[in-house]
Amino acid sequence: MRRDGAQPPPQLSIRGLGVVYRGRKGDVRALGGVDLTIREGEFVAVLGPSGCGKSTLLRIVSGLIAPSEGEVMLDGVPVRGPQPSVGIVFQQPTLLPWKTVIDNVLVPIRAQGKPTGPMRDRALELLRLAGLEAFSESYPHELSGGMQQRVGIVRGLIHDPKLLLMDEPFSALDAMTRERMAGELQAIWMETRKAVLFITHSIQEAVMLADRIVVLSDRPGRVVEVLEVDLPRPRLADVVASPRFAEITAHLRAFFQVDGPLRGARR
Amino acid sequence: MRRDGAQPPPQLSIRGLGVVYRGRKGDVRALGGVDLTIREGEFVAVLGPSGCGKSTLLRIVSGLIAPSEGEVMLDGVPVRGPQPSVGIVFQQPTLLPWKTVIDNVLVPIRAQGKPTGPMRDRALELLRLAGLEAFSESYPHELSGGMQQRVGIVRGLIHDPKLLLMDEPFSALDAMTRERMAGELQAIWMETRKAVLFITHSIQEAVMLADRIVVLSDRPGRVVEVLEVDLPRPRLADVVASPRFAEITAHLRAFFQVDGPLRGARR
Amino acid sequence: MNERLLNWLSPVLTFAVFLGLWHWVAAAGMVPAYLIPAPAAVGRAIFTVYREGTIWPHLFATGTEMLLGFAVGSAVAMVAAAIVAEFRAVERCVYPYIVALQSMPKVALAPLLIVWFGFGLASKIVLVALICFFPVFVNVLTGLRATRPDLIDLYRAFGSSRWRIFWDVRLPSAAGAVFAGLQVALVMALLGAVVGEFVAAQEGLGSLIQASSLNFEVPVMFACILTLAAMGAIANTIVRFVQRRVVFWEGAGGRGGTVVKGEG
Amino acid sequence: MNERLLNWLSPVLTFAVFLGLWHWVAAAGMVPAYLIPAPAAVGRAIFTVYREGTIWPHLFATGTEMLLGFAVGSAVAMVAAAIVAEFRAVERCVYPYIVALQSMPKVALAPLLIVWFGFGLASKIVLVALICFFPVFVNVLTGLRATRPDLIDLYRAFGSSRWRIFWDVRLPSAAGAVFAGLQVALVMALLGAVVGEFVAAQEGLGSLIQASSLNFEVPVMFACILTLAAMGAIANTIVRFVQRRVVFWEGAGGRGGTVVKGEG
Amino acid sequence: RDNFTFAWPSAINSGVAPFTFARQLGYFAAEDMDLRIQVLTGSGVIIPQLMAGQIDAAYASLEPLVIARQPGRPNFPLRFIYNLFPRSIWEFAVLDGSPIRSVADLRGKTIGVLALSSGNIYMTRAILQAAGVPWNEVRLQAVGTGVSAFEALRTGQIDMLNLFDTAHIRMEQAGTAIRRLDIPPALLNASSHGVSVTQAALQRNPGLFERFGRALTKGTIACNANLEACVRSYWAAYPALRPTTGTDEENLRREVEVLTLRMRNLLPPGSGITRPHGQFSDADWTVLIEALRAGGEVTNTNIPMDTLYTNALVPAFNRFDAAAVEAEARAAR
Ligand SMILES: Nc1ncnc2c1ncn2[C@@H]1O[C@H](COP(=O)(O)OP(=O)(O)OP(=O)(O)O)[C@@H](O)[C@H]1O
Ligand SMILES: Nc1ncnc2c1ncn2[C@@H]1O[C@H](COP(=O)(O)OP(=O)(O)OP(=O)(O)O)[C@@H](O)[C@H]1O
Ligand SMILES: [Mg+2]
Ligand SMILES: [Mg+2]
Repeated sequence: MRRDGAQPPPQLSIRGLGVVYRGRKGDVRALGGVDLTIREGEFVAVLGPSGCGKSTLLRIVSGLIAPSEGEVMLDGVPVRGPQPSVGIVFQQPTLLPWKTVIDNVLVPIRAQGKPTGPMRDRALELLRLAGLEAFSESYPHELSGGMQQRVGIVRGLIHDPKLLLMDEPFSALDAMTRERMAGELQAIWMETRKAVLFITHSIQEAVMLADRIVVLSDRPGRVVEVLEVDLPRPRLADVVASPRFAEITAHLRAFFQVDGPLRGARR
Repeated sequence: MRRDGAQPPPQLSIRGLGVVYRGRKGDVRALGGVDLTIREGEFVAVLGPSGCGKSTLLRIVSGLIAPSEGEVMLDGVPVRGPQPSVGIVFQQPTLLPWKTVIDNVLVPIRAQGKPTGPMRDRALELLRLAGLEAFSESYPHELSGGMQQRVGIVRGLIHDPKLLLMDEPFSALDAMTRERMAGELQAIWMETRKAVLFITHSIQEAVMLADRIVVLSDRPGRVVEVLEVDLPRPRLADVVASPRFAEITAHLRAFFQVDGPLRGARR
Repeated sequence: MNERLLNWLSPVLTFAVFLGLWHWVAAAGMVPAYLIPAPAAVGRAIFTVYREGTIWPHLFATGTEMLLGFAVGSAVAMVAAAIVAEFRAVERCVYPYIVALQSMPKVALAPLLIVWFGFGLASKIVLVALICFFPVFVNVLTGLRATRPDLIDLYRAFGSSRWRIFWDVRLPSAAGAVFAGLQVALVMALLGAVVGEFVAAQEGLGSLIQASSLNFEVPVMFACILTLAAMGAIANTIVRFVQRRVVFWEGAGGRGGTVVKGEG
Repeated sequence: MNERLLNWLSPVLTFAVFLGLWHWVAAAGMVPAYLIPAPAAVGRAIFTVYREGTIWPHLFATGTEMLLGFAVGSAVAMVAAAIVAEFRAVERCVYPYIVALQSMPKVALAPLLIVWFGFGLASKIVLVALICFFPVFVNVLTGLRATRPDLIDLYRAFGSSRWRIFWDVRLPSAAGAVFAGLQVALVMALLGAVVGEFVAAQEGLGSLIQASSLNFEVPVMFACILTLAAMGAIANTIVRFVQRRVVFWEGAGGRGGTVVKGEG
Repeated sequence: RDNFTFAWPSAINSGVAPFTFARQLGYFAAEDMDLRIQVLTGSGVIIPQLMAGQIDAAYASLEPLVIARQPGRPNFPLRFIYNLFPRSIWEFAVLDGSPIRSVADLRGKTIGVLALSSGNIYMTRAILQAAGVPWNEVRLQAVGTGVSAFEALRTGQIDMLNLFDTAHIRMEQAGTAIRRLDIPPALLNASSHGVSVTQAALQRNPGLFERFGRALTKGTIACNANLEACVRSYWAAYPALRPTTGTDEENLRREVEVLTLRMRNLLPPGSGITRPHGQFSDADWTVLIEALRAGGEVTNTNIPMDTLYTNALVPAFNRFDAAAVEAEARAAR
């Protein structure tokens, strides 16, 4: 938690957000009135059971879909369509396999129809930050899964977005790589200090990374808990051994508890 | 740890196990001299970096491939071919999509060419244990990922094996489901008390489940550490908050540390 | 349901516009009727050949060639693919030749097959079977080979026989690919039957098309062509229907993409 | 390398056995030579038609029909598939008809096309183009539709135009499927050219096969058939080679299975 | 120079030899034209091409034009200008050892025909009826030409093969002895094929067709005078069709044999009728019309002959020095 001086103004503010998907087999209510704010430079993690509408929330903030009710304000302006000032990191690396690493990093520039030339240096700089400078001319299929996901993170930062949206960015990786990646993300974040909306299924990951954790209920997703994580940064591997860490995870785990070790877990 | 009375005799004993894969691009040494014993009813977890030969180890124990050197003894008999007295749970659910849940559970019987009829009751009993009795006539595609993986575990137990081999059985699941599944596995294990060889990438999972944890080195895999986990059972969710748990995980994490938060993690 | 209405209306409208244009071109007299007959003339021809039943023997002949050839070719292909998939030695001996022959236009053999198997049904069945062989063979082989190795390991770990693994695991695994091959083969079968009849036949829609061409009966040609289109569509629908029933688990769970290899 | 030796030896041996059997059957005199000529006679025929160059004009004619028809049909199919994929209204209007026509044997149109487009190159190109259209269309459409939605979202999130998304994302995504369609189409093109020549032509391998059949020149028929097989194999190899170069990322990383739809 | 495209109704065979020989000897060049032979099968294909002017003339059988003159049929303004075969080329062939001695013995037998849609079937029917064999007491089997037809006869799938002259002789050459049944002269000596052109083209430029017909007549006479050179000209024009098996002499001998037989039907003299090259008689057509009427294919038999054919150009076809042509041909290689 950054409590140094005055609170920065909210970067993202979501009020009463509800979404109904209209489908052939009837309508699905994915989000049921979500309120959420993210301040400048704040790292907010969203925890919630599967299918509660986390990805939906992220798609609304990025302007890919429109909400059924409620409002999303980015920097005081309502979101009504694509938001180039937002960076996105997806669950899968989502790299174009026919582009080199650096061209993939430059995709947001290209997608906005701007010339990519002037941004190459910045792209190389970010790749260096992520330890990928040697691979800038490689193709995605020549990279390991963790490296690909790092490229995805670098790409999310290339156009210097005010807000970075991350949808379970590490869920496709194995447990060990995952832990390392969380460490690396923290390092990058501490260097760049973007506001981050980070979606995850992993309590440990959320506690490790976030300033604030928002817990959503089962579908339709509602905010059932907001928790400030007051562990000091940088949080290194040994933070998990701290009592405060254990306390916070235990508190969060209670939200996802089921009535017995065997029954409930239907997924 | 079960320290009650005399140690049972070793169920599985591996001595000096080495494997070399002969490939077109030269030979790959996957395991370089592994020693390991598993006692009756003991739960042993194997932790190791990606590609160090964990799956190879498991394939040798199940008799699917032959070692290049060393010996594997199961119940005092050298392993030389398929081992019907062993149960296997794979990383993916590995269910036959054209068979119902109960027929999938009965696959080990069928594969041995035995009549499945007499085993149906046992299969239903095990499915009940796993909370799946209502789904015995469903097809795999009608089940969620976690339920499918549970069917895989039940199948591993159907022929009452002396030893259960599990190769990262939960790695395809999301973090929350994963935690729940670990709890369920523990419950099933406590009920059946099979010897288990459990491979995982997750330190937390290993500590949560195992009596003993074996840490393998980078390829070619060698045993670099054997750690007895002396946490009491049943280990419920709050065990992760205990200092002993933190201590053990911290000790194990040290084996996988890299020289900085950003660099090293090339995967 | 605005959407649903559009989905129905659009193709109907397209068809109406198409018919209108066709009628206009034919009626305007810019093109002689023996080149492009009026839609009404085609309609009358279709009505006539079906009401008077003159087309039925031809439809029946083409259908017989197609189905028998398809059955023979597909059956042989499935057995061959299974043998090649299971026995490495056989694969070594024949696979290179099968690959080489795959891209050869089998219809080129039609005159030769007529020489060998005569003018009648046999030559057409052989031609159709040859044409059907390759797509089925390639798809079945691909399907058998694409069997998830973990499923095979599961059986192997219990000392299962190769035979049991084949029936329990490989064959059901390949089922989707088998049907994909059968789909392609069925359409190719119709093509083969028509070409065979072009080259030599006394019955069948292909020979009726040629006879109509000989007698400048363009409306009858149209009737035959539309009949062939309907036969192809019906055959295709049936295979797809059976496929959905047999390989019920594919598509349902979205699991396991099916490999489809095309064919010449 | 025992393995490698076997891989070479087995097919060679198979071929030798096959040749031996063939020779024996032909030499035993059980079958008249005009039914099954001796391998030596076929060899001589092949040698003669190539040495004296008498086959070249035919090979050239068939090749021209095949390649031009393939080019026209594939180009039209790609554009059509792109339009159908991008414009829902167009899809609504034409898609049902394309599906219905897909399983129709296009070769049935050959006599009609000869009536309409004359006996020359034009009718064969139209026939070949028609035959090539469908596999390319279906595969390109499938490919364009199979574009990973997350890649499209990535572009959409930055307000990218539909046009840019098409060029930057959809088209490269579909490239594998496009080539799969082209592979099928090329083989079908050769088939179409041969059938077109069967129906009416004086040049081309198809017509030479028919003339040889009329003139009892079975060895020349063999020469033509083998030439067609070689043409098909070479065309196929070239497409595969280009495919590996263009769609270099597929196969390399094992990412993105390619959908291949067959065709009649 | 005029380009003249002539439609050939089947795959190329040695039947084109008189044309290629005429071309080789410069007879078409002498008439200031280049001849192109275009394979086109079926009147449904040929007629539109003729009408569109894609081809100038076609080698065609006579039946379709009679049928086209029926009510309700498109009345194509075509006309035959040259009688190609004063004698029918169609034959009734049985195996040498067959018990069938005459057409009358065909009752209850199976007849192999080119195709069920072949126009020749009506003449076959007329021949059978003339011999007292009811049409419904024979079975028809389409056998095509070439090896498949011979195998059908050789293996007894059919009892009689009803193909044309050159097709049958190839069977004999392949080693199967056959016998040809006698056909009543009235029916035998009816034309089966001619050269058809559009009336419009004929009116516009009769000279063009006169020149074509003359070159063709010269070619026929020349071919007859030197069959070997005639065969060689065919091979030169269609090198891919030159046999690849056997010696040259042997192949030459075979082709000469084929052509000899063909010449018998091509040439008016020696066949019992004498008339100028290319000339039709009304009898050629009345026999055909009657056969078609009996077959139910024709209801209106009252067709003005001048809408079917014209002999107007025949004098021009024969206006040359035949002896000189023969001499020239004999000197050719
Ligand atoms: N396009 C759509 N049409 C209809 N329903 C949809 C659509 N997208 C998502 N849904 C439904 O809305 C709900 C929320 O979906 P969403 O993807 O936002 O969940 P999530 O929280 O991201 O889940 P997960 O943790 O599994 O990623 C789900 O029940 C889903 O089935
Ligand atoms: N059939 C094979 N042929 C050649 N090399 C192989 C084969 N199977 C595995 N290997 C190699 O052997 C090494 C060990 O493989 P193994 O699958 O046992 O690793 P692992 O520890 O299970 O890895 P992971 O954690 O990624 O599952 C790897 O480097 C792998 O590339
Ligand atoms: Mg999601
Ligand atoms: Mg493994």
